[in-house]
Amino acid sequence: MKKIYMDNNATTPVKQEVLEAMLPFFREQFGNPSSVHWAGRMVSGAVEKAREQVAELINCSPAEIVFVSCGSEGDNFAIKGTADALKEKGNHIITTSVEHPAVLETCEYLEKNGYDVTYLKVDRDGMLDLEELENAITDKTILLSVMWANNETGNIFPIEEIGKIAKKYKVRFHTDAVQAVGKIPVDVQATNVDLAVISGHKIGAPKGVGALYIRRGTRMTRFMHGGHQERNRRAGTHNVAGIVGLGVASELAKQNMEKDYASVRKLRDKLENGIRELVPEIKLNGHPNPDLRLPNTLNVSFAYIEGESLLLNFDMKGIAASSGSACTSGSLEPSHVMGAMCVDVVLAHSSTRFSLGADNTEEDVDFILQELPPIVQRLREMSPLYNRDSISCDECRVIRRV
Amino acid sequence: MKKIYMDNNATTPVKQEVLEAMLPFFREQFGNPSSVHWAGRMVSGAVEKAREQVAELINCSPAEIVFVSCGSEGDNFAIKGTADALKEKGNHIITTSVEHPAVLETCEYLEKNGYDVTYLKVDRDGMLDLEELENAITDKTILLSVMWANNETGNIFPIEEIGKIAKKYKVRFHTDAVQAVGKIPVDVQATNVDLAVISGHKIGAPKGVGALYIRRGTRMTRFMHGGHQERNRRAGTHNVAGIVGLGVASELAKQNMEKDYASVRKLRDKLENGIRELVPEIKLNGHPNPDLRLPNTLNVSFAYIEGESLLLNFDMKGIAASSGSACTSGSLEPSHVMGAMCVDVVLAHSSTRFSLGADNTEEDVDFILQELPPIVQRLREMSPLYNRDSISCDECRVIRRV
Amino acid sequence: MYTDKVMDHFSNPRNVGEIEDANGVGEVGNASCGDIMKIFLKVEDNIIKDVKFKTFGCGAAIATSSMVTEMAIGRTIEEALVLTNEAVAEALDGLPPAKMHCSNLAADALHEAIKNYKEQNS
Amino acid sequence: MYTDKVMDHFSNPRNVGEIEDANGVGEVGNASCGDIMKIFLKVEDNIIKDVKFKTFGCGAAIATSSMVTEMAIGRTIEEALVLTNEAVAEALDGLPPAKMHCSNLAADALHEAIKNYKEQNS
Ligand SMILES: Cc1ncc(COP(=O)(O)O)c(C=O)c1O
Ligand SMILES: Cc1ncc(COP(=O)(O)O)c(C=O)c1O
Repeated sequence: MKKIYMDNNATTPVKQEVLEAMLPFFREQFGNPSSVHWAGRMVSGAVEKAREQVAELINCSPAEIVFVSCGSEGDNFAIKGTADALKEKGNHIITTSVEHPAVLETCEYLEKNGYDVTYLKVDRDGMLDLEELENAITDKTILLSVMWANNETGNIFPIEEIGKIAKKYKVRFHTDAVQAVGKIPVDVQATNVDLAVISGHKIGAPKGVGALYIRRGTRMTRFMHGGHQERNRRAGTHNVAGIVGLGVASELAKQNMEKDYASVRKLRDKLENGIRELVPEIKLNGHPNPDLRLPNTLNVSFAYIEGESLLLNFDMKGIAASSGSACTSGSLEPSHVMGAMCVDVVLAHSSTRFSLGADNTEEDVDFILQELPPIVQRLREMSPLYNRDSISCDECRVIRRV
Repeated sequence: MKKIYMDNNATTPVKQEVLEAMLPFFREQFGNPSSVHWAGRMVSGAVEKAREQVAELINCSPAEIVFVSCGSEGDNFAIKGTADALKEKGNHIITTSVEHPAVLETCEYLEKNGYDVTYLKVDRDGMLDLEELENAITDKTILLSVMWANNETGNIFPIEEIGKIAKKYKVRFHTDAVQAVGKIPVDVQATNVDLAVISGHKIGAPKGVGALYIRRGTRMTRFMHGGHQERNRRAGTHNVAGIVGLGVASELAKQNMEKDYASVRKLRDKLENGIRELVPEIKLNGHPNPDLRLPNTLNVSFAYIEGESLLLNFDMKGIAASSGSACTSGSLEPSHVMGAMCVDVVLAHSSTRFSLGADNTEEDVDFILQELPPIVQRLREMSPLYNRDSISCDECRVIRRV
Repeated sequence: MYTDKVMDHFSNPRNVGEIEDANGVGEVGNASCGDIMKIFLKVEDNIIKDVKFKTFGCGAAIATSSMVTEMAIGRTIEEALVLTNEAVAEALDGLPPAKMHCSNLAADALHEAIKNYKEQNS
Repeated sequence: MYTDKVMDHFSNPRNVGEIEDANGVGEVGNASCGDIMKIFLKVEDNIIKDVKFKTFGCGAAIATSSMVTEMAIGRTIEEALVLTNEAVAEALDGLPPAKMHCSNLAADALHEAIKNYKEQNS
């Protein structure tokens, strides 16, 4: 069976060049870069080269890059490290209601420990009100944490403008750039960002490695206490192979982004328009202007049907996508991002994300457009909500509440 | 040039079988195990299999294993996770003065945040006084953290007896088992351990993966906040390849430990006896009884010379070892372990650790025993402390203080 | 994640649809949880002659709905009333732990439909 | 970590040893930091005719000691006094940042030895 992978926002395969660059560091060059002997010296240069490659991708200095184990660690470090370092200064953090759980749950944890957190609302398109953001800043505000792009909808936030506000009020600015990096230009200097997180496995590097950009001079409490690695900023023996992989993937991302994502964008638009034409009663989740979304992301709800069963049907055809359904999130609630956008709960359960990558082809999109309509139709016919005396979905919800 | 690697306590090469098991998970089976589609399903079984393999090695149930990114993360999680979860119960932690920085610096951080920490002293052989340990327990004590074996000296602590004390006083017991696992039997049930840390790269798995054993029912605050991975205990996309590697390395460790470490032990003893015979004015660091040290570890100080210059000379001969010298620790002080054992500061600077592995041979030991004495002699002759009118090292120290 | 039996019932669900002249209809479920199951019964002489279902929900919800219809057909009302959600899950060779609570409601829907039948016919 | 020049001076240090009839001896360093450098001078007519050193310390300590002896030989006292630790490091094509503070003391030892010479001969 043909396999079509359209879940690149969840994870990506390691690129061939990346894997090849990594391989020597498992066995022949296995040393600990902190060691003074040949085995250590053989690899410390490789770690520093990777640091340059990552720095290059987001336009910072290599010394401002700290390698971590994943995007989640980067977010934990950025937020907890700031909260602790600036606790004498204030206890207020501003973030958005559509952040990744790595940000949201970290903030919720801090709330239990004496910090106040403002979760900025988004509108029905998933966008922020910058005036509201500015108004939320108080003299206790120590951190503003706004993701560069949303993983579910692909919405791109106006980081440059938020950076200006942060600068104006001298509030530290963290951005979870995990989904943006490699897909759209990310320049931490131009945007006045103080902290930014990258995750390797979203850009063709392996799982288990990421990076945190920490602007020079930014006071941080360590998150990972222990050894003196990473200039005393992050303990733990370097994941050399992973770091080398992240470096090469960063270099490739920089080289290929423009070309790759122009074609990814075309395919995404084709899929988006095709679904609109072929399937009635759908809802696009995220900003209607495709320029304000990542070029690879399409999130759409299919009224009356539930996301997991849709995904399983896709899966039977070899198509991999993801869903905001509760059943796939590991929790009992559907996607908090859909909730924040006031998407009807039933539509939230059917929200389906197609996140494309450079490996996808025109044929992939054609195949999906051929398979999707009958699957949707079959599931709708099985649904007690469909054709229910022409009740609209909003009314459904009321009925079901009874 | 022949290369002899005797720094296995720092890191080890990935075993061939381990690398082979990992490889498919970089590209063909690259999915995110949390995904419902084929790409996710292909790998979630592999993660669970690895969990069983690790559980098998330390004799616990697979559900009690949480995968983390390194040994340091395991220690941070165990200690901070306990401190926060049990903060209503007490604020006192007992540990030892010879722990790895991942434990010590985490404790020091907690001290700044309202916790009291007792750092148990060790004697000149690097051993604990269990009566002192027992006496240190108060009704505020929430955690006892004692490493299973010390990374510098190889000293093995009486974990079973400490477990009994912990049980008697109902105090939670964490052990940093990073150096013990794979070298000596580690059974978390027999020893009444509640939390235990493993690091992959010390046992032939790659860098960037580790595991924390959390006894069923042990209340912990998360360290890595975010997604629902690892049954809500640790966020971050699974490092599938690393986890698979840790699983296979654990299985190999279980199979081969007895055989491998019997021969490693013979080589270590040969090296130890050879150095004693061939080099005057040395000091063994750690317990004189080799049964009370890890079978692979030898730590010895060479009077009058500094560790880094010794290592560099070794390195010129292809021999990789490590040192407790300040120059190699990244800090300005020599090894805190040597300090805790009251080793003279000059001797501490020359403390040299040979940590052997299953790849070492009799010829390796012979070569070191041939090269070592002239190197030591040459450096001593260059040292202003050597032959200083037969001043003993203790007096040297006084003179130098002037 | 799912057993072969679950996937079989999910991909080829039995007895999907409505019964025009049903004499018992039951619906259970909850929109936030993402599962709604509706069961239609045709009862004759205390025996379930026909069952059909419509389900909005995940793979487990659809498979358990399908399975419960197969298990109910031909049974007496009393026999059907002792069918439990667990028995349905078991007949499918088990469900993932996370699904046992939120998506395993098909027997409840059947019981609701029987209750409705009894109300109508008492 | 170290430049080729550092490794050259470390593995083949110049002017190791003591001068029996030295007329200036200086020692600097600190045991906890792990570096002690001792410089022996033979000064004649205000010119450094011979220098030797003994050093307990890391690679940088030994290489800078060796280098400073090479740089001092043949110089006048005044010329030698303007030699800085930084100049020594530079002559070795640089040292790792961590070593600049703790192990780069060879010029200091030289100055100590000159001071001792001046004291003896004033
Ligand atoms: C005893 C001990 N604990 C913890 C660690 C930390 O492990 P990692 O480097 O995987 O973070 C090490 C090794 O460096 C160790 O020897
Ligand atoms: C926006 C965003 N932030 C953070 C993360 C966490 O990254 P990781 O899985 O590497 O911890 C992800 C991906 O899961 C993400 O999409």
